Amino acid sequence: MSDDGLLQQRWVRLGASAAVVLVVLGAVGSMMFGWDLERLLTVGFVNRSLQMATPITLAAIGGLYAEKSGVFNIGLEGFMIIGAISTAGVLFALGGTTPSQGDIWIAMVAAVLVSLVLTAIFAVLLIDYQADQIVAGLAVWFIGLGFAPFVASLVWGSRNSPGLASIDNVTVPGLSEIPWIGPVVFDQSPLVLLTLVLVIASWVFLYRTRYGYWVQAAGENPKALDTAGVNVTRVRYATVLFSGAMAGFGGAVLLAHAGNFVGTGDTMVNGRGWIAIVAYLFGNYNPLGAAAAAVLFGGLDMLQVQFQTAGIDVPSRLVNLFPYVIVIVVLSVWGKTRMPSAVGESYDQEE
Amino acid sequence: MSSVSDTDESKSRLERIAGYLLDATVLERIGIAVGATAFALLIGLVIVALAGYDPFRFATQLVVGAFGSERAIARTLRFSTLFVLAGLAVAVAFRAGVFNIGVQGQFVVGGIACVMSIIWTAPYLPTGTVGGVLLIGIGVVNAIVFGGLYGALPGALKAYAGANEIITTIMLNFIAIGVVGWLVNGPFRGEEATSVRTEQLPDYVAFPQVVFSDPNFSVVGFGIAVLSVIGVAFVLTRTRYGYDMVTSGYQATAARFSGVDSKQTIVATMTLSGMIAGLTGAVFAIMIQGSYTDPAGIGNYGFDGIAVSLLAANNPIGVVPAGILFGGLESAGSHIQIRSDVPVQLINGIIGLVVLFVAVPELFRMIGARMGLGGDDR
Amino acid sequence: ADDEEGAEYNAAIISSPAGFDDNAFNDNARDGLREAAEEYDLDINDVEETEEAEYESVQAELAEQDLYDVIVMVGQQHYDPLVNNSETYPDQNWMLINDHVEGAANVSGWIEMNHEMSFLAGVAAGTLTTESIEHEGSSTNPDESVVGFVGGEDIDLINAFETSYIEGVEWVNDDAEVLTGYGGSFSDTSAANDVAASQIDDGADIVWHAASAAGGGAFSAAQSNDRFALGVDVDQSITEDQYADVILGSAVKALNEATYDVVTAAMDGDWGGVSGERNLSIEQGGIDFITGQEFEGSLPAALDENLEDAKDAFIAGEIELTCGPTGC
Amino acid sequence: MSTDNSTAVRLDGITKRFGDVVANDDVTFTLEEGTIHALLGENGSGKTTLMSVLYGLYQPTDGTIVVDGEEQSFASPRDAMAAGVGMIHQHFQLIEPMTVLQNVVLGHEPTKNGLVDEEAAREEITQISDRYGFDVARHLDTPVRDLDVGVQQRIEIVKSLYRGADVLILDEPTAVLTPQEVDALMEVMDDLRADGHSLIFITHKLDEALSAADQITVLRDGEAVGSVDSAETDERGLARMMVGREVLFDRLEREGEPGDPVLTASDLRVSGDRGVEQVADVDLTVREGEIFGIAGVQGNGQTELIEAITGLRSIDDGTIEFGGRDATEMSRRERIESGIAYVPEDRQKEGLVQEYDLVRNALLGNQTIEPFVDGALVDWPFVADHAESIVEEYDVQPPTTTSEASSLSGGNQQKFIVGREIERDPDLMVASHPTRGVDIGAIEFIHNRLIELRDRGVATLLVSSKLEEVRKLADRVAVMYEGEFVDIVDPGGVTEEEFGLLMTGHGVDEEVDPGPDLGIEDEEVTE
Ligand SMILES: Nc1ncnc2c1ncn2[C@@H]1O[C@H](COP(=O)(O)OP(=O)(O)OP(=O)(O)O)[C@@H](O)[C@H]1O
Ligand SMILES: Nc1ncnc2c1ncn2[C@@H]1O[C@H](COP(=O)(O)OP(=O)(O)OP(=O)(O)O)[C@@H](O)[C@H]1O
Ligand SMILES: [Mg+2]
Ligand SMILES: [Mg+2]
Repeated sequence: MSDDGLLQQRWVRLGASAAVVLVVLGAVGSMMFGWDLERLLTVGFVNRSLQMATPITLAAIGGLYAEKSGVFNIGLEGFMIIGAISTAGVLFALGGTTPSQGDIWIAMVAAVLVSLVLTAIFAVLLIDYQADQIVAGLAVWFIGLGFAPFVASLVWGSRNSPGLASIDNVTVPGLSEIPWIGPVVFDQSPLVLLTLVLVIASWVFLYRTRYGYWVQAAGENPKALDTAGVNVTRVRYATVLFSGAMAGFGGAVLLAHAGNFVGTGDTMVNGRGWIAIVAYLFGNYNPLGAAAAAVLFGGLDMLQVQFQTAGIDVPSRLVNLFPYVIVIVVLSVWGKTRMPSAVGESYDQEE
Repeated sequence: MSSVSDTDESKSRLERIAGYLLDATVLERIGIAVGATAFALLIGLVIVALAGYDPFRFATQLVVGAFGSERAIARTLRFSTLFVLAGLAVAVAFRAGVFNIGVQGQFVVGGIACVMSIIWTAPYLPTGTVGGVLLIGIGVVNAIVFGGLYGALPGALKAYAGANEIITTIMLNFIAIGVVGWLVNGPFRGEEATSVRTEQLPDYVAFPQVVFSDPNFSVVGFGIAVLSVIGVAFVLTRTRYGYDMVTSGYQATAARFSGVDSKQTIVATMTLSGMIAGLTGAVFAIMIQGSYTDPAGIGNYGFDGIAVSLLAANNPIGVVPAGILFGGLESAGSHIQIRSDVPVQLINGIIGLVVLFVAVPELFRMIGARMGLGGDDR
Repeated sequence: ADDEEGAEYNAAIISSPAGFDDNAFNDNARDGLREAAEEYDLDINDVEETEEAEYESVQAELAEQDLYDVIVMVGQQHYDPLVNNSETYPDQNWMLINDHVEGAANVSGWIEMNHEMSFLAGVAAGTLTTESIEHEGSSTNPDESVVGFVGGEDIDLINAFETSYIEGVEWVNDDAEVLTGYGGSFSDTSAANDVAASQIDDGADIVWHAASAAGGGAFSAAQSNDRFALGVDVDQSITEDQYADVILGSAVKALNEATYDVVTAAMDGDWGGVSGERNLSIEQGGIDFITGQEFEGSLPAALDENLEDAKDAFIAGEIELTCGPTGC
Repeated sequence: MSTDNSTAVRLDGITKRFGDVVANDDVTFTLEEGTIHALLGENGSGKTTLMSVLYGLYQPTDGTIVVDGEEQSFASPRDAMAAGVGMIHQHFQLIEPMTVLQNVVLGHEPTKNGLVDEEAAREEITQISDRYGFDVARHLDTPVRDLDVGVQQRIEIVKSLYRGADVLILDEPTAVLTPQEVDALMEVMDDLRADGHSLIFITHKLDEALSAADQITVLRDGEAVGSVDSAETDERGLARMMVGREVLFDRLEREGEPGDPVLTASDLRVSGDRGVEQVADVDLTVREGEIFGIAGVQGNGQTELIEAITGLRSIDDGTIEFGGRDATEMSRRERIESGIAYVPEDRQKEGLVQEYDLVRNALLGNQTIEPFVDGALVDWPFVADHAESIVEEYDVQPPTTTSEASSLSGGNQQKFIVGREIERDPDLMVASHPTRGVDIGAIEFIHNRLIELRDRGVATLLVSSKLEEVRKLADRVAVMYEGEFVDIVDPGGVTEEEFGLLMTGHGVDEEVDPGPDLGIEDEEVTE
């Protein structure tokens, strides 16, 4: 399969170049400015980077499936907000301000269901009524930004929820003592591990199963898929629903890690849905690439925090912009992210 | 060819113009926009009712808040001025097939360029009306130049490096807000400022107050917006540059085959869009702020501009009513904020719904057909 | 409040750009009005305006209603617009928090000595990091003196908090190291969480935050890493009670008392008693550090001693801070 | 109506309406088992629509479909395929970035443990490919976009066979093939027929229909005009059935001699989109009053050559001189302004803006030309009048300039483009496949216009894959193969067979065995 071979090459290249950049940065920093690398690159840093990457990865995978099938779901950010508020709401309904760990899981499932229902409406408008995908996606964002704090106001009398509960790490006794690997793998949020599984599963699904072929075909040449006897509309419904569910799940994970809902400003989602879109474009629509890109963003973000903690004087406001600059530079140097050719076009089965 | 008499000719031209105006698609777009707004408001009212508030009161307050008093009208026009300009910036790009999501960033860059250029040159110019006019001119020109440059950047990256403009402009928004935020809190921080902002513009740098006495609104600002709309509409429909841009937007290959340099056109489009965004920033800074604050806390005019442009089907003229509608909603939001218990976030949600429904013309065609409107039974 | 024919008295409060529901600054100011409303026939209109550019017209619109006994404005961002509006509406009583308007008799301008409050938080953190405290699985490391500071946005106001906090820590504890960081947002809880967790990783056993609504992230980082945190503005072991087990105490300012005093003075027709420049300072008892709900009576005596010393030193004018209440 | 066992497909009284358009009007059509049945008709006569109905893409407004003796109602192609009907579309239905294997199995993937069983698929495709000598097996892991049209078409056929089609519909399969490839396709069709398959073969080329098919049905204006045995008719008879009048086929003799050179290109080297050299060291001269034809199989560098000359593609090496001036560095716009007109290959994407009405389309390319624009301002009334005159003079139907380009049929779109380009009053006309997919009436019209142009002394560069077109129009013909001119010949002095040999890289006098080998092999090219 030379196509995903090509894709793999690309994300390997991407990961490698990111690694090179980091290593060079580290070497230059430690030699010229006397950075204490041990203080910068801690286990906690790795864990936080992974946790930061998790919601982004989830939304990115959903988004890339939708786009692969020809529907640009630009509303990921909105669905993440919806996922977060739903989780918070259900969690509060189940256990007030002291919900149990079980409640968190139930709340996340509920959030995915809520996202699914709303995505279903979105999908009908997009697919059956041929809504403009960019516009409708932006609308989802506006709706999330408006209604999530509104709901919070109704439930808690405030745009922010009180503290609810955050999810506990899964700790494997003994194994978690292994240096480095132990705390990263065996004392880790179950959601990070689950995301890893989902990333691999979605890669296999996309490139090794018939349904994956259909998804790709729907985005490249829907008519060909149609004439092959596969219902394009159904494929697109499936991927759009999946994208909403995954973005909602991403929001749920964000909340489960944070432990409370914040609806002020751009809400607690704070642009992660947009980064998710960038992540999958950056990863060239490959789930593994998207995850790698998300980890790269997460890592850069957290590195900046490490700099602050280690007292390396950087204007954090400017350093925070680093990932955005990197995205622009990489896009310009590598150029061309080839979008599936039928993205944004609605498909008429007949007449 | 048969020769046609003069009167016939002019008559046929008139008919042609009338034909454009009565174009079914134009009427249809208007119908869709009205339908979408009405539908969204209806859903908003239902939600208000479900949340236990009085929907009729809410509806009344929407109207009163938008147009109920001189103050409300001034406020509506103030928001509308910015929405029209930002929407115009977006529309220009979308028309030409370039997705400039970066109007917010260009707006911020234009705004700070305007303020700083005025502050730095003010000491060398006379005070009073003459100085004010000169300084406003300098500020506006700088805003347009810097906004244009900041728009040209992603345009050039798209044209010459193939970088997807949707992504680069989103990134450049974050960067503009971050950098300008850092500037106004650091190097550009006003000496006497107690909060995070630049120095204030001299008080003779202001648009004259005519008709309305709102401190943050001047008819001049709205006039600038309307003139910009007319200018852009003229450029797009009457000049060959506009033809090149719009043609690229409809069908890039055909444009290229007709001799349009697609790369230059992309850059030109993004530059023009950025220039209008920059102008928006200048109007915001001069008419409303009088200084420049941390852009993280400034309204999302650039994003709202996307909604406005879409509601107007990316038509520059249509941006005016769409901008006024959004201005009215926003203004009603302010009013409701002050006069009612309904959480004001609802307004944002309703705007979201309006945008959502605008995206679905088919839905309204269907509703229209079912209700026996629209005429053609497809 | 709705504008139906209402109560005998009316007050309005306009939020800072961070908005209400921050469990801190804005809410603190509003609480004083709510207290007053329980005693008087008073209606409160809370107006959340997060856009600085709108303050001038919102203030004007409220004043124009000629209804409010006082209009409270939270945050120094209201200063510039108020300079105009206090003149345009001379009969309207205004209360400004974080600044005052020179020569305007209709304005009661309150400057909260944030730097003093931050200093007290620093004194508490610097003291407690050397003590051995254990509570519900969390503990300090008395052998090392490392504490953290988590800011929201990296702006002047919060920089002043940071610097004064560090000075407080160093005042009681010369060897202490203060790790500082900013999450970049007043609403992104997980950003604050990451900053705090990074500091705890690096040895901090107590973190204090000045991150408004995002500050909950700092508490949750302390909770999940078995360390402690300090609250800001109000007793956060009450407002963020699910973290009460890690909130040793909070540096507070009696903003609620100030708003209460001003609104009651306005209602009682005693505006003269509150107009002009006012301070919320240690000297006036408006700034303090209070122990968390779950730690009352259980914290080492050294804490109270050092806090008392610090307050006395302030009152005696012995402490000079680098930063002012809103910037350095 | 009864159907006996030897009938593979019977369409009975099929009517298909799109809104007001009646694409098929009570059409009855019978395909006998084990035969090839050609479907002829002008553009828009309803051929594709009729077949789409049979293939389940459209639901007929009225009428019945009987396949293998059973009445069928196909809700989708999947149903049609289940009944053994496969279709190879006019525009290939392939997914470019996916591999050949993925394309063939799409929708019918064999699976093992939930994953696609590539090995099983590979085996079965290889088997089909070997049986009919398709030679696609070695491409199985290549993305389709990297293969040329001929191979892509074979993939389409393999795809249908893989899906178990007994009845194969081929919609204009020969439009993009060389004579040799066409011959090979005919052989494949024969093999398929011998193997018991029944085929429907849509074409515009009368000779192909006559030689390949057992039976021929002609559609006109959506109605079936009649069905005949191919043995009982000839080209003239078919043409009359199609257009309802006599059509001239003869080569038109020229009057007058060519004049001075207008376009001279020397040592031209041009790369394609993928950076591979597509034009290798070409020299050419086109003179006043001359039509210079370029024949060749598509994909041998004609597109790149034309685009280099019209300024749409930068060149790697060489010079272009136009009207005595060095034009090598001229931009596309400058070339338009200096008098190069261009009828591009793809009228829908390149020649017109589909959503523009004809007035706005009339400005396309004229944006900088004087009476159309005055400085920066467009003189719209002038453009509108111009559009009207094009519509009138070039017989564009419907004759209104306010309709969107997309609402015109292909032939009418083409007439409009030809009109617009000719009305530029050019010194050089570059016409690329000017009559592709256009019906006979429109072809005749366009040809006459090009000849008129020549007679006015304009130099014309004509690229076409239709031999009869180049032979009819051109004064000299260059045959292009793998980026080079194999030869430049007088079209009158070369037979069609000889042309075909040149187009596959052989010299005219060379001895070759035109076997069933359809791939383009790396044989020596004679200069
Ligand atoms: N989807 C459609 N909607 C509306 N009209 C259509 C549609 N498809 C075809 N038509 C109309 O039906 C008629 C028949 O078109 P069809 O494509 O079947 O012609 P054709 O014989 O295949 O032409 P060609 O030889 O050019 O391929 C045309 O006039 C066309 O306008
Ligand atoms: N989806 C559609 N909706 C409306 N009309 C259509 C549609 N598809 C095709 N048509 C009509 O079909 C006609 C052209 O059909 P078609 O694409 O078959 O062109 P054509 O004449 O066959 O040209 P070509 O030879 O290039 O295929 C036009 O009149 C167009 O209006
Ligand atoms: Mg056709
Ligand atoms: Mg056809």
